[in-house]
Amino acid sequence: MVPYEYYVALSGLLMVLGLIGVAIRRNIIALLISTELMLNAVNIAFVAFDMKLGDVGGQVFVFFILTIAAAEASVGLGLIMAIYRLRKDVDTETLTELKH
Amino acid sequence: MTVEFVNATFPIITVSILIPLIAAGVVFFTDEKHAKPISIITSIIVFILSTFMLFTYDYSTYAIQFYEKYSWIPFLGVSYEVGVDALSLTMVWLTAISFVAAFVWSTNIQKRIKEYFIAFLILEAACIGVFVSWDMVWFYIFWEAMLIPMFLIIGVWGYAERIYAATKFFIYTFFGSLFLLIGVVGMYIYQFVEKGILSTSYFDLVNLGLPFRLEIIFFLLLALGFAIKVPMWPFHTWLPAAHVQAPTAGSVILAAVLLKMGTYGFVRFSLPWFPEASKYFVPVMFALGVIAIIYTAMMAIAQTHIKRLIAYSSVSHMGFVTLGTFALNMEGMNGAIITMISHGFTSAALFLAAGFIYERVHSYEIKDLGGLARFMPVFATLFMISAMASAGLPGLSGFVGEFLALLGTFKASVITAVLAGLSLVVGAGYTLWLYHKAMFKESELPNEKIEKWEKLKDMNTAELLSFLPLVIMMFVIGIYPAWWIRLIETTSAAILSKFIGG
Amino acid sequence: MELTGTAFWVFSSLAVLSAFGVVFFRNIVYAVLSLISTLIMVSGLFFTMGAELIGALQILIYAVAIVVFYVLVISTVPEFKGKAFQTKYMVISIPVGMLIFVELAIVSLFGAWKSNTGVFTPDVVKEVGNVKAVATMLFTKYLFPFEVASLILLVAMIGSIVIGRKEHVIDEEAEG
Amino acid sequence: MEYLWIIPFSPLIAFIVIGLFGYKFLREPLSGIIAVVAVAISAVASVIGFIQVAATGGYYNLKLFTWMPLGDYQISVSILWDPLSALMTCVVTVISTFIFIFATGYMKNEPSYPRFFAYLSLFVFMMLMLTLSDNLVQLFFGWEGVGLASYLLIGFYHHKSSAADAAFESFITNRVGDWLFLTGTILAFVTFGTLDYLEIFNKLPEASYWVITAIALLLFGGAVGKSAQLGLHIWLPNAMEGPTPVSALIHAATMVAAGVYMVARLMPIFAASDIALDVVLFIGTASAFIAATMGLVQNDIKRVIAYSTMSQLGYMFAAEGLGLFREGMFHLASHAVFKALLFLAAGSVLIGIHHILNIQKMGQLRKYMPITAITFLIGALALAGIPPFAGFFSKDPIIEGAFEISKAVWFFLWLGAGLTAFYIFRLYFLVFEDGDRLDPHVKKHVHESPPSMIIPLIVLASGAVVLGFFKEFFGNFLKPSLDPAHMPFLREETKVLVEEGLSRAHHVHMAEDALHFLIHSLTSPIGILALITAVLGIFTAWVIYQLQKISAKEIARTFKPLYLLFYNRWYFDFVYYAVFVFGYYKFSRILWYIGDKVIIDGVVDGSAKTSLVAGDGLRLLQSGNIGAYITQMAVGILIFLGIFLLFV
Amino acid sequence: MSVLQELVAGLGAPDFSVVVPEIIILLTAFTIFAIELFTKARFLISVITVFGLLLAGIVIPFTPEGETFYGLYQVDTFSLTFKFFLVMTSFFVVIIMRPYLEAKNTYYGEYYYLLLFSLLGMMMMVSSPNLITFYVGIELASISMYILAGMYRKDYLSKEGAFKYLIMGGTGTALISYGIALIYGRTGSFDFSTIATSITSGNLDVGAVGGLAILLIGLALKASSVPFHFWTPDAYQGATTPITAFMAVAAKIATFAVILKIMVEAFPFAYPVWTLGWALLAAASMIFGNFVALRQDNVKRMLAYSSIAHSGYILAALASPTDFAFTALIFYSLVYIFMGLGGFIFLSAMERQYGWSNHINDFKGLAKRSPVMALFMLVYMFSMLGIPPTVGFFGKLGVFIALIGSNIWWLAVVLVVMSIISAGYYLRIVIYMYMHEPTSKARFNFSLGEAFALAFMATFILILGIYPTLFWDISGYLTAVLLQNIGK
Repeated sequence: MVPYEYYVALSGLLMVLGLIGVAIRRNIIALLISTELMLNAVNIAFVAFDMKLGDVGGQVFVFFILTIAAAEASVGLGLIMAIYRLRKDVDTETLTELKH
Repeated sequence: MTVEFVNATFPIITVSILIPLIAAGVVFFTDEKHAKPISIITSIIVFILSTFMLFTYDYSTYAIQFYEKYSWIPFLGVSYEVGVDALSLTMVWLTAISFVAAFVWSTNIQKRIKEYFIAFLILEAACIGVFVSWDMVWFYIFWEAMLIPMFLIIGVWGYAERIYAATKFFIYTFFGSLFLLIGVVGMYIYQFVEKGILSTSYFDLVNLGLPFRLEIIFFLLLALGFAIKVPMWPFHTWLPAAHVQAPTAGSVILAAVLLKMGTYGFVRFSLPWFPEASKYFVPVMFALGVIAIIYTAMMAIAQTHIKRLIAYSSVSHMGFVTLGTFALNMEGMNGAIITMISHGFTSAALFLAAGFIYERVHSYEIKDLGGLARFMPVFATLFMISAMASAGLPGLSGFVGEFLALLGTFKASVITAVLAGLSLVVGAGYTLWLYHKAMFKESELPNEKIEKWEKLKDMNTAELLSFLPLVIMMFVIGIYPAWWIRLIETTSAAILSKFIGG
Repeated sequence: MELTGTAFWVFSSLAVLSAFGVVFFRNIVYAVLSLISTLIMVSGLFFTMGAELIGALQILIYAVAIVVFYVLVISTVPEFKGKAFQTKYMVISIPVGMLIFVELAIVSLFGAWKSNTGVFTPDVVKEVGNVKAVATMLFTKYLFPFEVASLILLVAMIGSIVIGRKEHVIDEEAEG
Repeated sequence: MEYLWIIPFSPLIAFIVIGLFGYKFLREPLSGIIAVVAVAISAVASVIGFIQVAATGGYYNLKLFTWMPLGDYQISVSILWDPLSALMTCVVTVISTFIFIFATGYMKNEPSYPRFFAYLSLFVFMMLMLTLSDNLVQLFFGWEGVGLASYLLIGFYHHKSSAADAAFESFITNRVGDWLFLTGTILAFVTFGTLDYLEIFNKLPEASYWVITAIALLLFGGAVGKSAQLGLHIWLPNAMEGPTPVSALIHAATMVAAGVYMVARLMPIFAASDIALDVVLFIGTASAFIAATMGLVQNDIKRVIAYSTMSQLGYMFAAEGLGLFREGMFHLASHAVFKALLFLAAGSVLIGIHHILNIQKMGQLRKYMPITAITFLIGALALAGIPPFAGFFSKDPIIEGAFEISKAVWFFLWLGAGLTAFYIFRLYFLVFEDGDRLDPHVKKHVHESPPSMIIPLIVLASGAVVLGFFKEFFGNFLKPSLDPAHMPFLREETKVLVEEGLSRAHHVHMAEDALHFLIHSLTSPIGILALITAVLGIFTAWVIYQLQKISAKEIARTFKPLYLLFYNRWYFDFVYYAVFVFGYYKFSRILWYIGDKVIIDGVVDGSAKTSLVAGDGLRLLQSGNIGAYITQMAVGILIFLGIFLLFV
Repeated sequence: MSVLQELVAGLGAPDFSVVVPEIIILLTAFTIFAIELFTKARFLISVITVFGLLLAGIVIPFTPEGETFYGLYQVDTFSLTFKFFLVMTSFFVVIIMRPYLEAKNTYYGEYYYLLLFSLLGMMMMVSSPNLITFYVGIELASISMYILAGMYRKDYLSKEGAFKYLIMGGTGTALISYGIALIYGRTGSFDFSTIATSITSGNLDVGAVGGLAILLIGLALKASSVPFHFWTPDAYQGATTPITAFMAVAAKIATFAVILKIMVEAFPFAYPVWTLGWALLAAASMIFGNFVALRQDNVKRMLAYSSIAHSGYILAALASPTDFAFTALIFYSLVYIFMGLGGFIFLSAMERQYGWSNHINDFKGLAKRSPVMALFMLVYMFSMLGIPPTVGFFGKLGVFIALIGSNIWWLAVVLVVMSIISAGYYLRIVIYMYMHEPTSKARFNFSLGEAFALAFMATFILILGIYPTLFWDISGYLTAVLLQNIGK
């Protein structure tokens, strides 16, 4: 059996990848995808800890994270649609009217 | 330091603070044309109240009189605690009389009358509050609250660069007072940790018995706050800017009352709270005081703007107060207090004079002036008296304080006193130079100016009335200072009790 | 035992690989596909750990429902032109991210994690089954947050409608 | 003797009344009359007091009220009436009375007539506060007060730049002295714990020699300023910008005499320190000589007399430095009379020729104003020290006394006396005799002055003639105040100390009686030499300016460097102006710019600007780009997580 | 089977009496949702919302204390008090919203019920004894707010701000949940009390510290603390102003409350870790917020930066783990409601006026055009600056005393210096209002609700400034409650 710590470390890696994704992508849809990646990473950690503890709280929490990920995705996609309609573009570079 | 309290049978101090506030409210809700009479009457009532206190004050022993105390924020150990000793009382009285002069003078204000008087009324309440509060939180509240109306007064009714001046005034003094706050809070915490007392009362903090290291730290923190307010060299640059831009009545209050708060702070807090640190810093304070006197006298004579000149002269005079305070003997302390009062009258009168000149001639630049003495003899006389009082002519108020302060300083440090005495020369230099350039030398004026100025009106009743109380007080103090000395003597002794015993 | 071990390495390396794909594929469609891949691999990981319910939900909700959403949007928005990455931030964020990963790895590997404090020991789980255990808890003890979660979904739904719907005013303006 | 309070307060009341109502109600004649009456009352009262004190020889100390408590000691406003102050008060009030009367004529039709008399009254009040004081603070009050009054009076024609400048200069210069004086006062208080003269005198033996010396020198510093002695003398000639009665008042009886009076008043302090006496002697002698040289070449009628004042004050100080305090005071009194006479006569001249000051443009005025000319001549003779005029009896004892104490001092004083005779008669000849250089337009209007001006002249001239014969009376009269052996208020220890200090004057033996003195000086070589010198001076002036045998211009050309030195007043004014006026002002300007504007305000405003720049810099972080946001956040996470993990 | 039965057996029916205020809010929201389907009667919607909020506000003081939902929901004085203030905040936002929305011609009913949902989320946050409830609460609130922020019709900036808010907020959510995961792995529980007993000062390991750190970063992000603040100015500026007011006040207050609650109740023994963390974050927030606010010309954005700075001031109290500091934090949070609402409601009321763009130049001569409004704004500005006799002074004073009391001088000095810097921009508004000549003479008109809200805030700032004991006592009591809950 692989130690659960490895799962947690994996979740950390995915988390960081998601963070990097948000930082470097220019397509705002990709940004949203990257946040999904981050939330998923958390799921791994939760399940790993849950299993290690012999509890079900972690799995329940994963359920909420799934819900929230879905909710954020839907709101985010709605915003992306709106932004696209207004600016005909989904580039982060154009998404910089609010600054300084 | 043990203190006795004489409770007030009638909350006269609270009433004195509240009356201007209520009047401000009334002015806010009434018609513009009532603003002036209401304000003047209010200031006169406050003046009467403070005069009543002045004459019923028992100066035979040291006790806080007209004392009131109510619990206010028990959580922090804060109470509403007011009362007066002679120092507070003279300052309150000075405030009251200055405001009478300022209000009477302000009858010629035309711009935003209501706001103007509201600002001044609130300012009056805050100024009185500073001098009567014995609770540090209330003291600080009044200390800071005063910034707001003054900021507006300078900024709204001032001259061309008023915004710069107002902002500088506000931020600079705010800067200082926050350090003051750090110091006070530090002491408060120390008191709580060491003694378990949760109190912001002056009388608790005064008996703290700080270790020397902490005394030094707290002294410096408080001193920074006070020094900026005084202002002591090199924290003085806000003052000329503020004075130059402030409206006349604002300058009057700024010079007569606000500057006193800094020196009041030194006398009231620094000395009794930090006796060891005060002794330790005497050389520094003496040096700063002498620099203030000589250096700013030189600054003053370098000015071309009347009000800036007078502003620098204020800094110079405050140097005497610093010296007197840190001489740590009775003469010096009495001298410091008398100088504070006297400077209140002289500088107020000088600023009124500057304002008067501006009213008539529409210029503050010395080079635009000259020969006014012939066109306005009454004004010239009063101006001369004020200038002479400021220059420390015996028989007028300025000399009494300077003499005592010098005497006290001399006892502490001969060389300091000798250098400070130079102010007799340089002080007279800039004061008379101003008078000389503004009032004399008509022959250097172009003819068209003379023709125009022939028609200048001398003082009108309001101007005369605002001038007169100040000038009268210069004589009263100058000719019979014994009364004032007796009034403040017990207080000075109490303040210095940690230095001279008893 | 060996099987789960092998499965972990397989799933995890694939998950990481496809996560890299999500981040670094220039084409957004490939990125979404990589996301699906990642999600499936993660659900595989869940299965290896024995969390069957979550594993299934992961595939159902995520891999199907959400990704469909994305695909819909991507198909609405025309192909993204221009650079895919902000190179100047890459220079900073990738090393920084890796350092964060080092920190997280330290945390993961050296944390004094607790084990077997819950009542659901492997024996119990074997007895009742993961699905039943999770579901029972979800609908009893954690009913309240569950209801709130539904509320969140409702809100999100309303939100996406309100924000995402076509606005007549704008269309009129665009036409006019 | 309670009535004495009326002496100072009568002029004060006049000042207040005229000041408040002068312009509105009193106007021209009435203001002057009130002032004259007030000062006359003072004069009468002081003469009565003088007679009383002359009869008893005692002293009388009247405390009016406590001005200020100073610990155990109380500074009071008070009157000390002893022979010295009585003499001085009498001189002040009597001379002032005549000057006031003269002024009512002189100031006729002047628009600021009430103001003038108000100031004059104030001046006299301040001077009386000074003379009557029994402590240093009240003395200082009067001291500064006369400074103020002189400032106002010198600047009376303040619309004239030169007058205003002169007033300013006079006040500031005086203030330099006052600074020293005040320091001395404070040192005295710190040393003795009191400021009353009598108590100080009695505590003198307890203080160390050097402290006493310091006190004496500091106080003398004040006298140097007030009495325009060398170093702080520059204001005096310029003070001639005031109306002539003012010049008379300042120079004859009031302000400048205050220094001499003060030194005499505090004689025990000075006598207790021979260094102090030496300094007084040195400054006095130097002033006497240098002022005389300056007076030689001036062309302004009033300035010549002004330099003579400075010179004569030098003689008085020299006398005091020599220990001849009574002689010094007597010279003060006689000088007051003839100097007032000279000034008033000059004023009469000015009225006659419409304020032309340059003596090179006058001449032969004796024809038009004979009384003025004669009285002026009497004054000049008195000044030159020709017997039997008052100057002779008061000045010659000083010169002769100096001979017996210090030959060097004697030499300069003697030389100065010769120069004095020369320049005053140069003045006389140029103004009243000599050729006719008057402007024809002016000449038409020249006339003798009205009686209100002539009568004081005559009275003062008679005074100048007869006063010298009272030499013995004054000498004896002053003994209770200035002769330690006779001073009733001194302790024995102090007496010993003072006697010792005055011992330098012990081998001066001069006849007290005026006639004996006259005979003595006409027989002794020193006396004859002095007299001959004076006569020689007059003769030279006569030769040069009346007979015009020798051209003045020729002499000037021959001794050009010396002439320029004298004419430019030994360059004091130039140096002072360069250093203390121009230098100080420019230095202040520069300091203001560098110190206040650049450095201090630079720091203050600079910190504000730095904040703004920091704000500008930091806001760039908020670039609007999500990638940037997340990158920065990641850095934040890295750092925070790192810090936290280090914590473990 | 037996294990599950045992677990479920004792649960019974939850006690709904303690959640009456929440139920009222929920029902109000649903009612509006339903009404909006049938009618566009905007007045009715506002009235019902106001009525619902009033009812909830009235009910809160009478709500019994207790736990419900099987230990997942905790109602005590602490949470009730914060609920009351949150409801009050929402009330004021709602009464000024109608004229604004009408003037801007944007959506209508959605604003009301989303706001209520958000409020519900916040109420759950402050009631959570447990990381799960906290998590769903904060997400309900956040997601509602993403939508509220992006809902300004026709306005691109609103969308942009909302999207940034969403991405950053989503990252924050991920961080928070990651932190929760680590804490969960470390302690085996989500309950504050269990966590508190599991993590003691003696056994701080990388797991506990790492979990706490990541949770703390996530919370800092929600509380817009530097360097995790980046969404704040953009979202605030983009959103419709009443919503900005809601985000800047209600969300902030709820976040501060929950931060305090988590720190004190869940990590009481790990305080050396989090005091340092909050101290650093607070210092960074104060410095960044104040400096950048100095250079803002858009007043709304300036206030956004000012709110970052205020996060710094408030969080600074957490640098000192004493009951006094907690009291100070609660006090400052509560009084910040008045200043923050005042400032943003003022902007909201002004934005309706013709030609108003929130640029600082629009403030020129305001004191002449509308003296009373200018006076109110003056009070808010000076209160934010912390000048007595406004209550802002006591807010800062409390934090300040707490810092010095714990010998954290460096942070106290930073606070002081930054307060001075902040004078620069607060005064600027006053200067523009009072010391410049107006560019137009046009009069303003204000609705009753706006006038009432502004007057209420200004009055309360002054009343509290003169008699702060009112709130000090409440704060002190709340702290006591909070401390009692430790390990319960």
